[in-house]
Amino acid sequence: MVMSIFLEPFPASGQTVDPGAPCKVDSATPAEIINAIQEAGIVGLGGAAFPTHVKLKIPKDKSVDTLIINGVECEPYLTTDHRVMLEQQDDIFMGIRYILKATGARRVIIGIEANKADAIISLQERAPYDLPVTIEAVKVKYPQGAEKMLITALLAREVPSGGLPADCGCVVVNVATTAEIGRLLPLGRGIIERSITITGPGVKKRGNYLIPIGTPLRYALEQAGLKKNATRVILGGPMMGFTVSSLDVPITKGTSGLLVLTDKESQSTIRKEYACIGCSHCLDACPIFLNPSRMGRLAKFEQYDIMEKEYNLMDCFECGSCSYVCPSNIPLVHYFRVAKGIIRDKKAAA
Amino acid sequence: MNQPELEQMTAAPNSWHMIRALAGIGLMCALLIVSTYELTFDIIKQNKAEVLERAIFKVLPGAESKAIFIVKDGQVEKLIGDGNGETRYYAGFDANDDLVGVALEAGGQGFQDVIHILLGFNPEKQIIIGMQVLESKETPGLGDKIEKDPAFQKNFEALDVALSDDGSSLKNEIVFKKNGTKSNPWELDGITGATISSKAIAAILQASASQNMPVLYKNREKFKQQ
Amino acid sequence: MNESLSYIFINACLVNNFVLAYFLGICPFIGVSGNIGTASRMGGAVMFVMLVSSICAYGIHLMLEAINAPFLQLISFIVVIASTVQLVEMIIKKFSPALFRALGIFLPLITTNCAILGLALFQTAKGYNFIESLVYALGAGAGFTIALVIMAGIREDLDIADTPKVVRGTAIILMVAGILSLTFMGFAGLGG
Amino acid sequence: MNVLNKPLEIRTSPHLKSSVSTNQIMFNVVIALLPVTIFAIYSFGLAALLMLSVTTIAAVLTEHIYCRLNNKESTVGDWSAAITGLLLGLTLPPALPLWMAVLGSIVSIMLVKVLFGGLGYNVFNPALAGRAILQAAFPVAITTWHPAFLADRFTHIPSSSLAWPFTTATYDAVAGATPLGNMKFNHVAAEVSDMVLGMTSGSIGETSAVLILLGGAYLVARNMMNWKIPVTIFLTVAVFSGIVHFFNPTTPTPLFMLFSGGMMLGAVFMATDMVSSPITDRGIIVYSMIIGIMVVVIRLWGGLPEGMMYAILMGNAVSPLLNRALKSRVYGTGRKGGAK
Amino acid sequence: MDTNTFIKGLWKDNPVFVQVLGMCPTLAVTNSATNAMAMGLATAFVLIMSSTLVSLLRNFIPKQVRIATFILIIATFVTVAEYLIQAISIDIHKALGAFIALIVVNCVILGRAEAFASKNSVGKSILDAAGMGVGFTFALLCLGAVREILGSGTFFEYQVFGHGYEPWVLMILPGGGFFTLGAWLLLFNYMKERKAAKMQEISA
Repeated sequence: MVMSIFLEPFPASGQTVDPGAPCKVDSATPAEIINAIQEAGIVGLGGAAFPTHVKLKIPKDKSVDTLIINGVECEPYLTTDHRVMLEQQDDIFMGIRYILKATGARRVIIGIEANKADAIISLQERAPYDLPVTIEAVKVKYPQGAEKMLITALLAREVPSGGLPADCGCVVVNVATTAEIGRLLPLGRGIIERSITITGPGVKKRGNYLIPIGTPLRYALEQAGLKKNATRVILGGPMMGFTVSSLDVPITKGTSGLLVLTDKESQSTIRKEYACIGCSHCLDACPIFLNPSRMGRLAKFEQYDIMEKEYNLMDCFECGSCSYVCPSNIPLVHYFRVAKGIIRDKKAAA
Repeated sequence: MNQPELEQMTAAPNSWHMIRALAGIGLMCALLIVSTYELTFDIIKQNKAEVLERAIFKVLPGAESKAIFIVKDGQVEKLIGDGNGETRYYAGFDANDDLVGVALEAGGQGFQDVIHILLGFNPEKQIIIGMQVLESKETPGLGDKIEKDPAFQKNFEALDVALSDDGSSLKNEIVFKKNGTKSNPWELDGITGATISSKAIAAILQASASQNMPVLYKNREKFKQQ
Repeated sequence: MNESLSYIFINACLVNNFVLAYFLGICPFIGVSGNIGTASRMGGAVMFVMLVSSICAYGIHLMLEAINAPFLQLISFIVVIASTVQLVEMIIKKFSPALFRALGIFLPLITTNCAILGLALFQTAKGYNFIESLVYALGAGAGFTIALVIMAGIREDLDIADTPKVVRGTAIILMVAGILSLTFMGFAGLGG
Repeated sequence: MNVLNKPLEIRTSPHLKSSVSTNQIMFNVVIALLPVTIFAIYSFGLAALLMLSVTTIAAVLTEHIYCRLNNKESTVGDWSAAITGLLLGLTLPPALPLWMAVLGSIVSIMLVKVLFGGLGYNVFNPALAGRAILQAAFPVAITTWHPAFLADRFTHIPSSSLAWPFTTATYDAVAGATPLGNMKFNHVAAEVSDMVLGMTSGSIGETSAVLILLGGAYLVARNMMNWKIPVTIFLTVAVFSGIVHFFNPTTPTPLFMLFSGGMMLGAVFMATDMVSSPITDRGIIVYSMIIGIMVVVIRLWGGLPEGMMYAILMGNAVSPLLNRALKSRVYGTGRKGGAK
Repeated sequence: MDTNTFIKGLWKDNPVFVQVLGMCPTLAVTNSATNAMAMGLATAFVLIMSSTLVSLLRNFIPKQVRIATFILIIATFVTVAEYLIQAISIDIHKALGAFIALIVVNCVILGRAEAFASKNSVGKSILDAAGMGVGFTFALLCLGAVREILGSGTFFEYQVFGHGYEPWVLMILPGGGFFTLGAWLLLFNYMKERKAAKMQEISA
């Protein structure tokens, strides 16, 4: 059984939403806005579920000049961000106002993949004149939606190894997160539902669903309809998502998508593993120029120290590109996760 | 007694021991080496002379005795005593004490390392009559055919090294030819597959002959005085 | 014989590499080639000691010739090399602690490195003059370092390889050395 | 809901996979070698056919038997043993005694591949190292060339090919010389056009530059070969030998350099061997330049007419160092992060 | 007599195959069985003589200078050996070249002097040195035999295979030395492993 807290409604309760105190963008101080975001329980909705109020609290010794709104889908198959950009433009711009005030940034860039012209146009049309906002199209490639990649694509800056976006003067917020801030803060409400892409070859009615947080997957998937040959249910996208062993798992704030694969895709990903032949495809694929080939070999022989010290293992954000391209079918990302875990344990023990 | 003094007391016999041991063993070793050297000196000298003589007699077919000459102040003269350093000419004589030829050492860059050879000249006829490899690191089975290949050795039955008219240089350059294409007496018939080593020999011959042949020819009479 | 300086260098460094063609210094070649950093430092130390002992050997040779005692050659070479290494060790320790930390542990090992003694013997046998001896030592040292570092690189890769259990250790190193030795044969005839 | 009744599959991400796999890459290398192979058989006749089949079969069998003896799953299916055998055959002279070729195949697989841990761990290219060992072991046999396009090549097998194992072969009277050998020892340059088309003598598979390039282009088009390696080698050789040729016109022209000997076969099919070449981008460039420079140096100033084999082996030997020394700059390191 | 001391060096602690010591001469002069034999005997001679002397003087030599004196003693006997070989045959001396002088730095000799002779009685030291010397010679012969038979088709210069044999020149080249020693070590590793596996079987 998955570890979860099960809440049951109190039968006698009125089941009404009890709003908190609204937070007005004009009158609130930055600290108040950040506090309100924490109260609303808003986290990064791109998938990482990192608490947004932590992200927006810029350390005293750093300053931020640019706010980047991440409108790039984090993984293939997922389309929630696209829907949000088409349907909640006003919420997005309201959210931007809150974040600008909270972080002290002076300009805003919304990064959107070049193949989503409709989203670019609709956002441009609705952009308020008093906001210093530009909308930029970025190349369609995975993992463009990762924070570091987007910063480099838009600003030609690099986040230092082991650092945060604030170290290079910017802060990145997901577009859906921004929309939620803009929607919830004026009302003083908390986050209780989110939009989720339910898709994959194993799903009958693919699409974006607005689902209350805590709903079991079973219920959500019943609404979408499962095909008979479905074998694998993935929380998140195909590159970084996790498989679940039970459909009793609830949808959380961090669930950006539900992907259901069938026998066919499963078989194509379970293939014979060969030794690394040094084809260097993984080096070309790695967005942050690591050497997955070498690290894979080191991991196989448990040389974790060398991986960390000489090959920057800790910078890997597990995008899965290397495993995807590897002709020898080596589960590189898996190795790296294990290695990182072991190194963290060692450090914690020390 | 305080600390330093105590240390001195105990250290003194130790360093005496050390000096005694080192000196004693050094002395013993020196004795051993010198006595071995003295004991074997004559045998080794004889051995070496024999080896050299064997080689000389090989490159000067028919020779049975030899005499060593050196060049001093531009003049060829007989070497008396051990001598040191000079280029030596080994004159070989047959049973009737007639000069067979003059042997001398030559060397040059080979395929792998320097090749040392002994050459037998006949100054009268201006030909090379013998070649013997003293030291080479040529590829076994390939480059070392310069020592072992009878067809290659045939080159040195009478290789022409005639001097030009003024007697200061060779008339014809000794050149290497591919196996079986030798057409002139001053050409060297190469070994198939060991082109570089054969070429190296040709180059050594050319260098040695053009340097020494004029001297040999000029002094050919002097070598005859046994 | 007229051997140009470039020929002496290339010959000692590549064509007749001390390790791969003359088998000199095999012990450190096998012992200290596990790691690139260590190997390159060892190479540096050997090159340095080679230069120093080449100069010493040249002097000794002159002296022994003067007193006409060739039988003392070997014994004085080994004694002088051993004491030079000690001296060098002390000097480095005194004047450059950083260098000492980098080279220190290798210096005593070098005393019994046959490449050093071999160098002294070869340069004497070949009758090189002072400059030629220096170039020869430089070439031999560079060749030793090249072979050692290449071997270290390969061994670092072999440490994370699926080699069969029986070849691990010295056997596989010798096999690699064999192939390297063949590779260096390609340089034959260079520099002539 | 049907899905509820069966266990769900648990796997780690990513859940997608590109379709290329190692055995496909290897198989495509074999395909790319086919034109060269067919031309080799056409130009050298039965001798080449026998040689290539013998080396390939011997290589595959050796690996298969080794795996069987060690109770492992046979690794023959990844095609790499077949490539090794085929490539070895292509680099040998056509009239080499077949027993030597078989010995070469066994040595390539056992000594250079299996002892190092098999596919992926071999430091040196097995076919080339095998050939280097053969060259050192039988220097005469491996430098005895056989002319191409003999009239009786489809009916007559050179007597040396069928020499009894471990005995010295007797050669047919016909002898060929490679363009490089002619250049080095007799100062006769072959026509470049002949070398491009493959009308000259030489190792079985190195004569036709056009077909080798065709095979290479096929692999590049399928993203199964790193085009930077051959291109850098060619550029280095052309520039270096061009400079030398400019100052000393008696040396071969860059075109002659490029199209003679094992340059094409080596640069396209041997130097690009993924396992034994570096993997970092800058490492690959330096590796190729080392090969290019070394081959020109050996050809012009060395004792041997051809140096491609030694150059690539040297490249293989320094690859681990290049991989270590020339790493790519990892994102967020080295360069200053922000515009601040 | 303590035969164990002798046998140990010959097989169980063979200086080349087990301790992997004295590689330089092992590889350099084993291109023929004759050279290997001569080198082995010369080394054994120096080994026995220096062990004897070291053992005799073991109480006379202070600890601090023992390495220096050992090297001195060894160098002396090597010089002696060099002159003796020259007196016996110039050809052998030429074939072995500088490697006779290099016996000085053969770690087997210094190792035995330091580890055994300086701590044991003369008789025992001689036995130990003889065992090591014979073991070393045996190992050299193993290499020399393989290299000469394959590389020249002869053994102690007697034709083994008849005249049609195509020699594997590689074997007498430096590369062949590495390969042959590597192969011998492989064989020893393999036997060791087999033995270990058997022991395990028995105990299980």
